[in-house]
Amino acid sequence: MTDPILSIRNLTVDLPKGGDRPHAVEGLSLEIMPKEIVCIVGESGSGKSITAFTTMGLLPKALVPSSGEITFDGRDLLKLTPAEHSKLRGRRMAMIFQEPMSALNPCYTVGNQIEEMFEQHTSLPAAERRARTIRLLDEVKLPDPERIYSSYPHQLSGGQRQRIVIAMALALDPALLIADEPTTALDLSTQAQILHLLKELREKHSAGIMFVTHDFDVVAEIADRVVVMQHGRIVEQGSAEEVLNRPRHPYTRLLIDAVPRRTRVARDSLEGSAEMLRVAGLEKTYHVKGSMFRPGRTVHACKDVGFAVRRGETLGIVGESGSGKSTLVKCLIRLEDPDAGQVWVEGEDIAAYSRRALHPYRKMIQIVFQDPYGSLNPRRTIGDQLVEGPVNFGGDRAEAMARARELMKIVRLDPDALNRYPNQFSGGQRQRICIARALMVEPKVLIADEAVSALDVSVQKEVLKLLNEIRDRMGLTVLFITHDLRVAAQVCDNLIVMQQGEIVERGSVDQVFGTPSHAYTQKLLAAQPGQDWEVPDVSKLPPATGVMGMGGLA
Amino acid sequence: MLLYILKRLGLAVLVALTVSALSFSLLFMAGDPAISIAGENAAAEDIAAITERYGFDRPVLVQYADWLVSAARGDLGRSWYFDLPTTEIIGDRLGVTMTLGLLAICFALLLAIPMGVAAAVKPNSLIDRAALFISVVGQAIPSFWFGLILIVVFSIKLGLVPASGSSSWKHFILPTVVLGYYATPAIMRLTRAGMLEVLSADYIRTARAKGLAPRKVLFKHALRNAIIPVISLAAVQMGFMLGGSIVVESIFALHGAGYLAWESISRNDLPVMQALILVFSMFYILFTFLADVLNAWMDPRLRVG
Amino acid sequence: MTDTTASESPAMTLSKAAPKEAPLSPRQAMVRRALRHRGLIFGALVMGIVIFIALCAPLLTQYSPYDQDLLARMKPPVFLGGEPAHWLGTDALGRDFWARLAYGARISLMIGLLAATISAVIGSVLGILAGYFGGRVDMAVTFLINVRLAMPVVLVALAVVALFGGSLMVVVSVLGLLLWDRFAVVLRAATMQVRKLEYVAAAEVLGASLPRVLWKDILPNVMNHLIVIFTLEMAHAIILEAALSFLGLGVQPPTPSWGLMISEGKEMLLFEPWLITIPGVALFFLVLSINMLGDGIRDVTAPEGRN
Amino acid sequence: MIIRNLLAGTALFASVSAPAFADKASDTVNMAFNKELETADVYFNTAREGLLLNHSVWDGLLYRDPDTGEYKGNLATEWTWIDDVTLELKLREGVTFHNGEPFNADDVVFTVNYVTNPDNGVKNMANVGWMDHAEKVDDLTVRIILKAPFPAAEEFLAGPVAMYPDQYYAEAGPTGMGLQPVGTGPFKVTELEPGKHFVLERFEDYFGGPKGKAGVAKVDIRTVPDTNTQIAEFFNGTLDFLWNMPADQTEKLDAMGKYQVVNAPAMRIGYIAMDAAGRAGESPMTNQKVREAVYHAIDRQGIVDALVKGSSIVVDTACSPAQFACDQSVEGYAYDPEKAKALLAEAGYPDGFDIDFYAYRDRPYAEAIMGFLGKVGINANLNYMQYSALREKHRKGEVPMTFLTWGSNSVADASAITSEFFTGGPQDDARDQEVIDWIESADSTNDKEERKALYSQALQKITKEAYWVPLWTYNVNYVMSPEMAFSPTDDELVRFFSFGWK
Repeated sequence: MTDPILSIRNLTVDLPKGGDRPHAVEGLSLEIMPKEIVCIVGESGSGKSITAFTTMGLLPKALVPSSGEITFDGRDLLKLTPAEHSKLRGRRMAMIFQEPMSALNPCYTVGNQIEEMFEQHTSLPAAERRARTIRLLDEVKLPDPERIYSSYPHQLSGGQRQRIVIAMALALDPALLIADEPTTALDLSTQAQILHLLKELREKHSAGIMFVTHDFDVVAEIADRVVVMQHGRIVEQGSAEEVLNRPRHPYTRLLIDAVPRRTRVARDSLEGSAEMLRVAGLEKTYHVKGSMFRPGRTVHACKDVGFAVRRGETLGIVGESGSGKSTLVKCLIRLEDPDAGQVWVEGEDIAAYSRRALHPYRKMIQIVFQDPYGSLNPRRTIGDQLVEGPVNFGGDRAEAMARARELMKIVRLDPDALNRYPNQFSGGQRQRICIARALMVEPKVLIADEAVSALDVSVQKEVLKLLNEIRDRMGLTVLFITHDLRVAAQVCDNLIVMQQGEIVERGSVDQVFGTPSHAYTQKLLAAQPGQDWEVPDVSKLPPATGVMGMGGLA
Repeated sequence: MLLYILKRLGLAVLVALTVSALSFSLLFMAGDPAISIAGENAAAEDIAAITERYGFDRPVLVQYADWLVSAARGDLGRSWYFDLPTTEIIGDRLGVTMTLGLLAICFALLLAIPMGVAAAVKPNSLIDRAALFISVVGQAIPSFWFGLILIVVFSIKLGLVPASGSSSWKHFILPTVVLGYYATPAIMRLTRAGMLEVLSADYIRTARAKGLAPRKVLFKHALRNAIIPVISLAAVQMGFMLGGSIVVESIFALHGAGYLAWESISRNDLPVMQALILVFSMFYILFTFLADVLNAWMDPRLRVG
Repeated sequence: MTDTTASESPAMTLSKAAPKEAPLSPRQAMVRRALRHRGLIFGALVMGIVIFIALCAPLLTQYSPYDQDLLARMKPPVFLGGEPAHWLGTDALGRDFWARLAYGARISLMIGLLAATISAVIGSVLGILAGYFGGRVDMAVTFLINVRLAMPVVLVALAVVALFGGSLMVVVSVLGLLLWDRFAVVLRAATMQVRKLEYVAAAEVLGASLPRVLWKDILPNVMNHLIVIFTLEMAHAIILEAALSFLGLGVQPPTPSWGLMISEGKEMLLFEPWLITIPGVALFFLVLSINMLGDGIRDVTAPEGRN
Repeated sequence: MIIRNLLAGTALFASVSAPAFADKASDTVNMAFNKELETADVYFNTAREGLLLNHSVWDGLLYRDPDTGEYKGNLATEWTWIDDVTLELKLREGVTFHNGEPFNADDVVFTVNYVTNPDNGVKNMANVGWMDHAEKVDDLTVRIILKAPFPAAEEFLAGPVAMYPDQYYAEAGPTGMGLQPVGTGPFKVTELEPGKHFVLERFEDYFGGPKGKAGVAKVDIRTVPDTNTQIAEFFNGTLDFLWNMPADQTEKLDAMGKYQVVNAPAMRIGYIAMDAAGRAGESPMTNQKVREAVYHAIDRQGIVDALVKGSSIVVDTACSPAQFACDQSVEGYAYDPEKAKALLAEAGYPDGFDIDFYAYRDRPYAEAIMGFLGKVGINANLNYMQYSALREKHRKGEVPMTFLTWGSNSVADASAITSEFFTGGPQDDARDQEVIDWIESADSTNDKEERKALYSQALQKITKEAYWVPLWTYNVNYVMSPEMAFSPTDDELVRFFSFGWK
């Protein structure tokens, strides 16, 4: 067996005093072999990124590794001076980041930024540097490398930028590649391409890859070995096959159990249920104004969108970014005025109503937004924000407060929370509050606009469960907007798939997933990572073993 | 592109027109200009004659239209006091003000940018505190008072530089310091804040992950981005400074446009005041326009669509 | 996709850590941060002293700021060998300098407060409307801001005071009408940002009327900017009034304005420099404290502002 | 240390060693104007600075000896009154202008006819408006025809009425003259930046009139608006001559013992004008008792002693003691605050009253006056404004009470002030027909005694009715480098040609 490229032993990184725990990472040990992809999985705050950054020597100043060693190239990285560590970076170890949109300097061409690698670490002549840069661009499968070479980052798409970052990382053929959630910010199809690229590169280069992610599908797609982290510690590690299918630690099991199934929970038929919302011929066009140096352009965000939803139904609206689903939502709740078309709610077409005429219908359609941090006013108490709706519609404040208490219980929060401010709640709690707020006015239709996308899997599961419960209990109609096919599959009755402002596919979940008719849907489905992995039924596994330390390696 | 420049220019003209209309109505609303022209020792009959000669008995609107028409031809009227074309008088004085403005902005940039950068690189360090001190003091110190103190110390006590006038480069030292210091805090703060923001940007992390030397990360990647808003602020500040050099010019007896403005105010020389307000606002407009162009030139996101 | 939270940047780990320990309301947290902020404490302290002096001026000196004594002109302050009766000396008309300074604090504070209030009202109304509505409203407001910025403040203020005579009202109005630009610019940007946040959309969807949204959801969330700019402009107005008075075109004598005191003392700059040094230092510390207060408020209300 | 130095004044100059006034060697006097002179053309400016240039660069037909007050020939050698409105003058031979143009009757005729023509827009009509036109008799003889008898004609011919070269002026006009002045005086202008900088050099071909040849080769005048800056430059040796220094600074400079400090009286007087005619509506000022109370309330001597200082004296006449026909026997109302209060009570204001008080210069004096008024219960709200704005308000009759000054253009005749303000013009707050009649008849006779008597009557009444509170005469402080020799006159005119070195 060859020697590991990277070997971390007993690493502990301290958090500054006053945090909720003393260490960001504690007693961490792991190894990465050449040509091996090791996935570090964990929810936010588990310390997985910190491990990556410690290895790269890019920790913020507030965080200090206090013990342990990181052996790389026969040297302990923790003992290196910053300058020595800097020499290793880029040449021997390289990193790919989560946000391709901001990972490149907007002021320089991407060619220049890749060439910098050669400038810094080699003494190649300019022509050679350029030639190698072009070759790299070709290797990461960017079309027309010459043009890309002299492009600025903002002229490229997110996927293209991520390829640039990868090209940059590969420039000097490093022994270790660290990828920190490299596909999280990308569309499904782009993600598939990037994952494919990484797998291919592993074959061509001999690098070992540390791949940090929160997504078990991605793990299933790419990992050779898996390390599961919780609260700064490793709870389980082993081969991908082992961890994914036969997780031993309760926490791993919890995480895997929370992964939405691709199959829908069976529900009563909706046949005969009344139509709640009908949208017909909805059109919306944006004119993006030009600036001094850029011409304006027109975006057709919704083209002849039409669908109907019954009472009690959950309709999933699926699409990648830019597909027009957000615009559709805005038109439905009339934050935007549609250019044409009708929106029928209980027999009234509210699409063209004036603001005043609209007022009584506002409460029919309510919404839960994506960002749990932006959707509550930080300067008002939860209670104040909850009673806002009923009071606006002429309700009595005390009565509304009583209902708010009721709803807090329904969303499983302490009614005392009404006196607190949003910053005192976690993301999942906030989403529950948002749901409660929406329910305050007893809406007929609830729109969940990517309502669980920003949450960790375990929290996500809870919120989804809550949504389903409430739907059934209150007979709500739900429009579930998401980019996540797994989630859509699990909670929706019917689906529509949008692409560039148009509905390209519609049908029941089984129809859409089973026999997609439109090429785009097919492509989208094919792009899902980890399709070969069937999420195991955790309840059928043998009893969990306790906390494991180094056992996995032995 | 050309269309946008034209649009921008159209807007600039509109702004200038509004400013001139506002100032015209403001200035001519108060006081009988004839008396101003006649001067302190003039007798009654002189004043009557002047009122007739200049047509001050006509409605203000007519007078403004008149002014506008000749302004369009580049004639901003004659100074009542000097009885010379205002354009000639202002042109004569503008050199000093421009020199002062340029020197001051250079002084401000040379002081503010290095300190702002150093402060951002090492927050809460000694240099950060020094920078903070300089900027806090700069904001709080009244420039007229600061100017007087500098005269007392450097000119009288130490005899290093002349106290007033504009005949040699030495004369510009103190005014430059005073005026430049006035613009320093804003620039320094923006540099510091911009650098802090940029330094925590993802692409700086990328640059560091590439193993680039710290200096290269700092100057090539960080400063280049942080400097963009600073440049446009500096341009705007320059516009402000030209208009705000009145105090400094009057303290140091620099015969620039600012001093002319002050004198014209005390002489009630409305055509000169009116023209100066226009000229200063034109400068502001010009500088903001230049700032936009410069911004676009420095920031490819704006330049390349 | 705009899925961001799944990442785990080290910085986020830190900021998330705090609320878990002891859930503080935003106000409690703010007070706690404020008490730890040295600049803020200093600013508040100096400002408090000035306000105290202004309010209690009649108790702090037995002299009137207007009583002149031509036989006791320009007596030096105690620390330059003067007599304790006039511990800060007397001015060119034999008026007690300390009395003028103490009563002058009233004028400076009043000018600062009133001018900043006028400009805050104009600027924030324009800024918030522009930021909230965008489109044509925004274009109109932006145009107004441009016009305002293009007008040279000092020059216009001087001209107006020269032509209309300098009373406290004129000075305050002129400054108030000239200093609203920063309010408008900052509040416009801040409102635009807040406007995009989903709680504003949520409030609209919940049927909140426009004034209610502006009052309950926009204003409280741009309030910190408003307060910070208010302090900045207050300081700015005080300095400008002093500059106008210095150039002889500010408030009318014998009003004991600090700017006027400097202007009067300027005559004897070379021989009795304390005449300008004392009010100059007072002015400096007042403006300094207001600015530090503003900086402190910014840091405290937006912890991510500085570091 | 620095702080203490900053606070304590005199310590500052401990290190100011003997200033290097190197200017005796270069034979140049460096001095400053504190305002920008609009133009060097004397007929198109009304400033004191313009008068200064006038007297050194140009000549009048006559000359008034500043010491004796006697009129002497200057460009004219003899002059005789043909009748009340016709003055014949014999011109001096062999005088040339700075540009070489010879001086003759044509120049006089051209100058007088040009400036008296209203179309030419001369700024100071009061200086020339009394003349109707001039006629040439022969090459060296001219006649000036007056519009009406004008007793102060000689004074004006010796003062502001400068003679211009006809050919040059016809061509260059006021603008050209403003940029490149040409006269016959002891100095010629060799460098001129409008409003900023004037360099005068000795005119070697000066004809040698009563002014005498210039005592220094060069006078370099810059505009330095700020008194402190002027003093600073004086300390540094870049100015040799300070003019119009305020009293306090002068005292301090004198106390330093290194410089020559001279004080001279000026023709300017200060006064409080009150709206006795009630033009600004019903105001307490229409009541003579109130006006008398104001007169009694102000300790003019106290203000002169503490603030005005120098050679200033308290006056009780509406003119300067230096002026002809300014009767000094007029008796005013003495400082007596109790009496003032009593008078106010009598007038129906036992608790005093509020009144708007206007001023345009000498803010400390105005404040001191207000202080005294306050003590008797007159609460004056100061409106300190530009001269033009104040004058306009005054002319419109909207000013109940104002502190003004008048310098009479250095014309040493009471008509230059009393006639200006008490003949029913827009600035006449008294509008007393008797006074108007007396002054008008005084101004239309050339009989000196008769004029004196008429003026005396008018001045008596003005003071008795307390239309004005005459305050004090002004004075001028000159501070010079130790090497300079200059003895000032009492008419506020700095005669550059009398500069010299010790």
